[in-house]
Amino acid sequence: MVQSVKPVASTWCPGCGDFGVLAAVKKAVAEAGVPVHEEVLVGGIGCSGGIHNFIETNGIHALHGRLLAQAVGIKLSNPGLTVIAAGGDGDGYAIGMGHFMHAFKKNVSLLYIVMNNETYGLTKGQASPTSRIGYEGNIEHPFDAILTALSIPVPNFIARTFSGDPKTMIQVLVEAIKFNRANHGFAFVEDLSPCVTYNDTFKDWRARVVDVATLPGYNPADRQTMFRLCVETMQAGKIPIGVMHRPAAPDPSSPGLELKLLPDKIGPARADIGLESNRVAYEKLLRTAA
Amino acid sequence: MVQSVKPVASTWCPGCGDFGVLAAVKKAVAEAGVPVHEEVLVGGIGCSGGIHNFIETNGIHALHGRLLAQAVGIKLSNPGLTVIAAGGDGDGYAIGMGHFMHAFKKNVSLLYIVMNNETYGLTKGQASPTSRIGYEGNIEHPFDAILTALSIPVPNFIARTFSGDPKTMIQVLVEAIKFNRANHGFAFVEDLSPCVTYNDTFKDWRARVVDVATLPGYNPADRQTMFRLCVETMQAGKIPIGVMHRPAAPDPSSPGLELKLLPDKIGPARADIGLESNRVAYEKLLRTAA
Amino acid sequence: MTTPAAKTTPVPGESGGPGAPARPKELTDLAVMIGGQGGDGTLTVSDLLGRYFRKRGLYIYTSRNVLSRIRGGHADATMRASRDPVAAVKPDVELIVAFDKEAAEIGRSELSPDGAILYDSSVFQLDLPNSVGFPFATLVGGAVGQPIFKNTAAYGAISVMMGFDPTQTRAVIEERFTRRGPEALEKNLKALEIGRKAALEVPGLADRWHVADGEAQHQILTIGNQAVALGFVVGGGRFFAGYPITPATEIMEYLMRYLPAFHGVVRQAEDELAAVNMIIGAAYAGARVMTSTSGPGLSLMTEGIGHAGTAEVPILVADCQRVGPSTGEPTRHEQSDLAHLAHLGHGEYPRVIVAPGTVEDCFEITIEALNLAERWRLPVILLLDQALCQNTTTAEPFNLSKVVVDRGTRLTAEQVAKLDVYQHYQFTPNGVSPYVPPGTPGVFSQVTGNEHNEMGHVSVNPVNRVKMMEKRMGKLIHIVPELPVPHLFGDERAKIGIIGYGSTFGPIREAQGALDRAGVKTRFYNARTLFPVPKESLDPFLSAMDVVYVVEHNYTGQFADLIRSALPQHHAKLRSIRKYDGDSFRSPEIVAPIQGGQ
Amino acid sequence: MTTPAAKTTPVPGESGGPGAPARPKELTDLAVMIGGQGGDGTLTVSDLLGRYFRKRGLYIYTSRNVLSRIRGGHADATMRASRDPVAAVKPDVELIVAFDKEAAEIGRSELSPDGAILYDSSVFQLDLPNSVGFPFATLVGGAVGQPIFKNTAAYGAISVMMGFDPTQTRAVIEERFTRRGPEALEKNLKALEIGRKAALEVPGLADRWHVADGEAQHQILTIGNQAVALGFVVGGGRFFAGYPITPATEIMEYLMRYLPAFHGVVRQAEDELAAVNMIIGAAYAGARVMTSTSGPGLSLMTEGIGHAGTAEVPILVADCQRVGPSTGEPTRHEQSDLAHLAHLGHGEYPRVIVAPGTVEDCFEITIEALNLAERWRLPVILLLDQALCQNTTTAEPFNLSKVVVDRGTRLTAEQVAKLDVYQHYQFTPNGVSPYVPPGTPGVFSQVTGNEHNEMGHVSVNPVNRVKMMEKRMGKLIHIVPELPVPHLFGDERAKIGIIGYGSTFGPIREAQGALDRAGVKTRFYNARTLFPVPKESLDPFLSAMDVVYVVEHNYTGQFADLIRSALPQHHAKLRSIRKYDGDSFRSPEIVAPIQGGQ
Ligand SMILES: Cc1ncc(C[n+]2csc(CCOP(=O)(O)OP(=O)(O)O)c2C)c(N)n1
Ligand SMILES: Cc1ncc(C[n+]2csc(CCOP(=O)(O)OP(=O)(O)O)c2C)c(N)n1
Ligand code: SF4
Ligand code: SF4
Ligand SMILES: [Mg+2]
Ligand SMILES: [Mg+2]
Repeated sequence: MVQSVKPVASTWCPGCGDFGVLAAVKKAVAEAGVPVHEEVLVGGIGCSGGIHNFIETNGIHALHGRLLAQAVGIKLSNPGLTVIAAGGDGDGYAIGMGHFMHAFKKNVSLLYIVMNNETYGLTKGQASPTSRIGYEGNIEHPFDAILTALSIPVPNFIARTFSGDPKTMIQVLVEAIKFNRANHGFAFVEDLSPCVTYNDTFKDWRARVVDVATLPGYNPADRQTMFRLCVETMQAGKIPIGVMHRPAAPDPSSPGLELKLLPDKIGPARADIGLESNRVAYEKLLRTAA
Repeated sequence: MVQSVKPVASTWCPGCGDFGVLAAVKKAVAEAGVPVHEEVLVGGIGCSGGIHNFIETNGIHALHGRLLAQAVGIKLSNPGLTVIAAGGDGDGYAIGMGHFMHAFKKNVSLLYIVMNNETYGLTKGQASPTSRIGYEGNIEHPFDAILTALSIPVPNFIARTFSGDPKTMIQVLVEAIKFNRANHGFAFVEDLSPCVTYNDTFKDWRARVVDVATLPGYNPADRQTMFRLCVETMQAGKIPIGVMHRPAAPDPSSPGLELKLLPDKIGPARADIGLESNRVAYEKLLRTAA
Repeated sequence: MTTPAAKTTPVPGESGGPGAPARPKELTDLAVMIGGQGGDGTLTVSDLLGRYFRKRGLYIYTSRNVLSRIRGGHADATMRASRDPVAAVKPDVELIVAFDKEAAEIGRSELSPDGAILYDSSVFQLDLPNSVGFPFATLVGGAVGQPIFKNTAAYGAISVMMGFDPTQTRAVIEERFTRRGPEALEKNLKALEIGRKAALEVPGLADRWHVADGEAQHQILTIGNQAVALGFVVGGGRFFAGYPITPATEIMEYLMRYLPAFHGVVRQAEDELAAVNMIIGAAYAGARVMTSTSGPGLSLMTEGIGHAGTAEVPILVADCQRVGPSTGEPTRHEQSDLAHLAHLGHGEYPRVIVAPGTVEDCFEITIEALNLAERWRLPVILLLDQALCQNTTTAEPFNLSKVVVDRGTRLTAEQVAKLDVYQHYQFTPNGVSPYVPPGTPGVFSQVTGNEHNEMGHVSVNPVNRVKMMEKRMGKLIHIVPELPVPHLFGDERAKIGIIGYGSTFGPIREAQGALDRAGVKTRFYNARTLFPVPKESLDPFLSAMDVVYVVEHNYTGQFADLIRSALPQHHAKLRSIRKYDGDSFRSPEIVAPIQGGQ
Repeated sequence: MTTPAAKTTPVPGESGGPGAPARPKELTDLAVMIGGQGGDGTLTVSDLLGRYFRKRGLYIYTSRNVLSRIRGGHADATMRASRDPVAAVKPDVELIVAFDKEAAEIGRSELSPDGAILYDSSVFQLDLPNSVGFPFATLVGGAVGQPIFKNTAAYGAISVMMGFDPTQTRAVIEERFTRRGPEALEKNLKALEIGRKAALEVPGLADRWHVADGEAQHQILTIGNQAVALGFVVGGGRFFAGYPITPATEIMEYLMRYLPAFHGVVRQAEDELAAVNMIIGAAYAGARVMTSTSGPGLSLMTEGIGHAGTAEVPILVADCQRVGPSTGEPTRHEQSDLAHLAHLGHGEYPRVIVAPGTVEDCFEITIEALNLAERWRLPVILLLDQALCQNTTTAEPFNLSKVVVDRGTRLTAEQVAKLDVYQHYQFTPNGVSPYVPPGTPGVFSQVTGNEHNEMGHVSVNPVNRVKMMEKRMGKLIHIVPELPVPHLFGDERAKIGIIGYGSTFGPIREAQGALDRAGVKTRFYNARTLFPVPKESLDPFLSAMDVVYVVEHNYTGQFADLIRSALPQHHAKLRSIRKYDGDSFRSPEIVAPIQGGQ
């Protein structure tokens, strides 16, 4: 067996919520039956974004905020890979906001995990888009990614988990990965992952999370109901977690974008680009194109 | 009277929906009582983004997608100005998506008009984020800016208008500008502004627009109701227009960002930065800071 | 239908006398400028003329001058037809076809002494010598309804002035309008006859010029952007992400048509940041990739291209230069991104900049660039310019004879299985580490834009840092033998050198001809690799010359600057010929300073 | 409490014998390196030592070597205390305080021959000569509870080794810990005594070194980033937008504290694209503005800065350079953005790059830069580097004596009312058009990044284009007399020149001293304007020298390249001294090549 890159020891502070995500991703990938060499972890820039270095798999460390663009490129280039992008709330909702919004729209079958700690950990605790008013002088309203995700009318998979609740997290991640592997489209999971050094929200979150599945009327196929349930939960001072949206039955006419583009699933990375194999088609192209 | 820049003739195709916006903006500004020299029009890049050249006022032509960032800088620098940013759907929802989302969050009292024609007009008719499936080969779901705007829990002003209905448009714009001038926060108006050359949707839109104010249960103070009304209207094949959100009563504890930062409304552009006027304060700063 | 009262001022033929029947002037090279209001189809005339002259075996070169707006505003095109290959705007124009007054005003300075202006007198009046007014719009207004047919009528009038073969003149109309349906075709044929008739009725107008048939029967008519797209496909390119921007958009549009048949993917991204990062992801996963853009988009890609440099991901970025900086002049011509590209991005990483000189070269260099990127695992920039990208040119049909697809050290699963150790950033003598695509069983890799060790893990170890910098930067030395070589033209013993790249190729070749005829021998170094500065070939070239003119479309003399910094010992020989008004060189603008010894 | 069994290996004093009581060695310049696991507070030791030495009137310079992570991983700091002003890392270190093994390993190569290593033997064992182990963590574990107090204990031991005054040693603890509450203070005082006692009990450890008191009583202790922030405020800067990034973040953080008192606004933007466009908006509206960033953010600002150049909006961009390219090494030192900045962006527009050499200069040049930007209406880059930005240095207190606020031609409403015509882009002899802020009654302006005419309306007229290019680019000529002048040091008759900018100032000055002592006379040109290349002062400087060394922190020799391209006639004299391993120069690295005549 060829020796290649091994995970390094994590660079996180002891107690960091990101450990929960790391453990859950490892378990979920195994449980979903992903062959490790077919897995690609795309890391953002931030404490969270180091995650790909701590797992035995393929990893690519994107630029700050650009992990989703790279992840989309990977999946559309080789739809046989299982692509998981993971980064911070700053990475995803500040500098990465444009790509974040377009990821729902594109609906490429990959999993995006935002490790939300309501702060910029790696740059030492500035306010992030999810920070509450008052945190480090923040005077802007915090962004709620789940509500916004629900507002985008595309059949994605949308969920929120909490690092303090590994069981639910693993369940959700397994479902998300299977959703992707069935080419049903984009899966978004926001994990509440406290930064124990700059913004320790463990206690607060533990007291406030509510599994949406336990709420009356829970119906993850209906965005508008879920939107209402989430708003009401938040108005009551609670934080909804669990699966917020999954299509009732995945619509075969609207699969993940990779399948619309590449029905035979070969794709750019695995295409035979040898001259001889393509000579006839190339000659025809050159004859007819210009 | 000093002679300075005069509007030039518009560069739009005859019949372009943008003419409607131009006319409505002129009327609304006058009706809202804005002294023209206190008005700044920030244009995006696109056919739509040329609008600032066709009005007698101050104009700045931003980079593609960056008009909101420049508009925010202008307003926070001189909160006495009435700032109107106007650009296309490509400008605002594609390259500008990140700033668009953050504009709601920042809640600076300025008006942003997106002239949505479901295409990239100036670059000759490629699909934009709002294009329907099938338009110029588009296979991505169209983005609905109103639903997403409603998902952001900040007391902004949110509306949609139609270039084919100038009366409502003027009404809405007047209200939006007054909202801004009272420092209540950000106002977003999406105008349906057909591109007669590449995507003539006039007829389609005229047939499908529905004024939300006429719908049972209309309550623009309640986002969640409005979210539901919009989703239902769209499910019925219609397009909601009108005011989608305005705070019930503007919350004095949460005014436009410029007021939180600059309660005396002087601001960076009008501050006296002369050395003598500041000497005492500067000396104290230098003594105590380092 | 009544015969129009054509308003004419004398049009001199070789016989000179007003109104007198003139012998046709025999030309081997002819230019017609057609101008009018953007979007009203006046540029169709240049298309029709081009089609006709192609049928007669002539070489065609058409340049456009359009505003960044969709309708209205002045727009013009200049169609050149020549018995010899051409890739430049003709310095003088035989005929101006003016549908608006601006066309006549803009074109006049380039009108040849025996040239003529044909204008639409239903729109405006011209009091210029050598002008003929026909009320084209009114003429066709009656018989065929819409003023849009004025273009075809004008084509008819021109066909008379140039003694076109009537059958082939009609054939062009049929070719062009048949797919618009029988009604459109019929109306256009009518308009053609109206125009012909009107011109025939003006004494002395027929047969002003004549161009003998040429031999370019098998040439294709294309633009640089299409050649790049085709080169990309046959060079094995399979993933493209871009964002619309003039003058680059056509590359994406062509690829949208071509690539799906080859397991390829083309995506219009939400912006250029996404586009460049999408191709980085796709290349990391193992595809040959490209994006294309122009100045503003290029600036936005700065961070991403540097990331590809450090992470050693092979990407190809086509920069279709236009007038900068900022939004600049989207539809107009310049070469002012080179300095930026040569130093692009914070920090230091290797990159290669190649520049084709002709549309044929667009095809070839794109393929070479794909090989370079993947063999050396670095970003390659394909530097184009508006004139090369968008001006239509006759060209040798593209073929596969020179196509090579070389992916460098890309290991298969079988090869990997035989290794003891696989390290994505392994130190090697030439700096290139073997590549294994993710998904290969039994092996993993880590790829990052942080400084890293051979395994791809983050490292700030100073010794490793130095080695990694040397690994990456060293590629720029080892790659040299594989870089596109310059094309040299002109007298081998000349002491006057000319250096240029991109679309200046055509004007420089033409200037060489003129200089040669004037007894001035020159040697032209057509640079095809711009960065790393090709010292190996430039040094002997500069050594052999007394004086060297660097011809480029920018203010500061960017390529001259790069050469000066790389080969300072030759600085005293370097002269600069620059143009930065948004238009491309006319050969006399190159001839004059060289002849003047400036 | 029991006395620890300290593990010692001989620490040579001047008397040399192991264990023998040594006379203290008198020093005028001393360095202590402290290393341990990041985030466990070991760097507190350098802070405490710095405080003590400042009380004794010494100059301080502290550099840090930290990873881009918050806790764990090795981190170290080197504190230098000197009787003379210092702005460089001392080439050798007298004492290493090692809380982890890496500290000893990393530091050893720089340990002076009579240096010592003090290490925490409760964590690891060292078998190196000249090392003394105390189980600091265990020692404080009993009496005061948490191993965090090991730092104060180590400070106590050091105070013994260096014969500190006990009262002032305690005073430092009081100063530092009082605001943490009485309990924290008491525990730290206890830990101090534990450390002192342990050291006193090891024979021969006390009084190894002694540094005589200095005269730097009135100096402040600061970092470049703070000096920039202060300069910005007193220079009239009122609007700042930025995005967190190492090593620039402190500028934003200081301004968040300072600016609100002055009608100022500081915003953390959603990204760097927003940041640069926000300041463009604010400057357009009439504020003095700045953003600060480092490589990745700078690359993202490329398009925006070019926009400011074309639209003629005065902005100041501070680039705090770190190791590039891409994400690189966020916490480490380099000067590799200059080439990028000098050619930043597609197309061509004027920009100025200034670079302070010292923290005092950070304050001064920031003010000058604000004046330059607004007077000339162009983007100005303030080029900094990690060492200058973040290393703490004693400095002359900042004062207002040299502060000038010059806003150029900014017209008031009264002045405007007297005009006949106002054109935002009016052609003027020096290229600068008078500015009227929007909101001024009776007058409008149009501002754009498209090419435009004097009124600010889009124009593609070729004649206008050329004039506008000349207007903008001409500023680079007219501005020259106002640009920051170089500072020159050393022998005026020297034939060996040294050129450097930014934080190389300190090491170069130190190298000059060493060379001088070795009989090698040098002249140092401390460049403060980097672009446009200051030919006016560089040309005579280069002319006067036989050989000139350009000292910089990058691989390709970027500043040398710029000079070579601007003054190619001097190319043969130019030598390059480069370092790109992420660490700053030590003076011998500059001395050696110069002495070696390389
Ligand atoms: C373009 C760019 N801007 C800024 C930075 C600096 N930076 C590194 S990580 C980070 C934010 C980290 O916050 P988040 O994404 O929430 O991750 P966390 O550390 O909290 O997990 C920033 C701003 C960068 N690397 N690149
Ligand atoms: C960074 C950058 N990328 C691309 C372009 C090219 N471009 C100009 S306008 C435009 C899109 C226009 O679409 P939209 O914003 O919807 O405006 P419309 O013309 O439809 O009004 C694009 C892509 C540009 N100017 N800058
Ligand atoms: S700083 Fe916060 S987010 Fe980063 S590793 Fe530490 S606890 Fe986790
Ligand atoms: S192309 Fe479309 S959007 Fe642009 S001006 Fe014409 S009609 Fe309007
Ligand atoms: Mg975070
Ligand atoms: Mg549009």
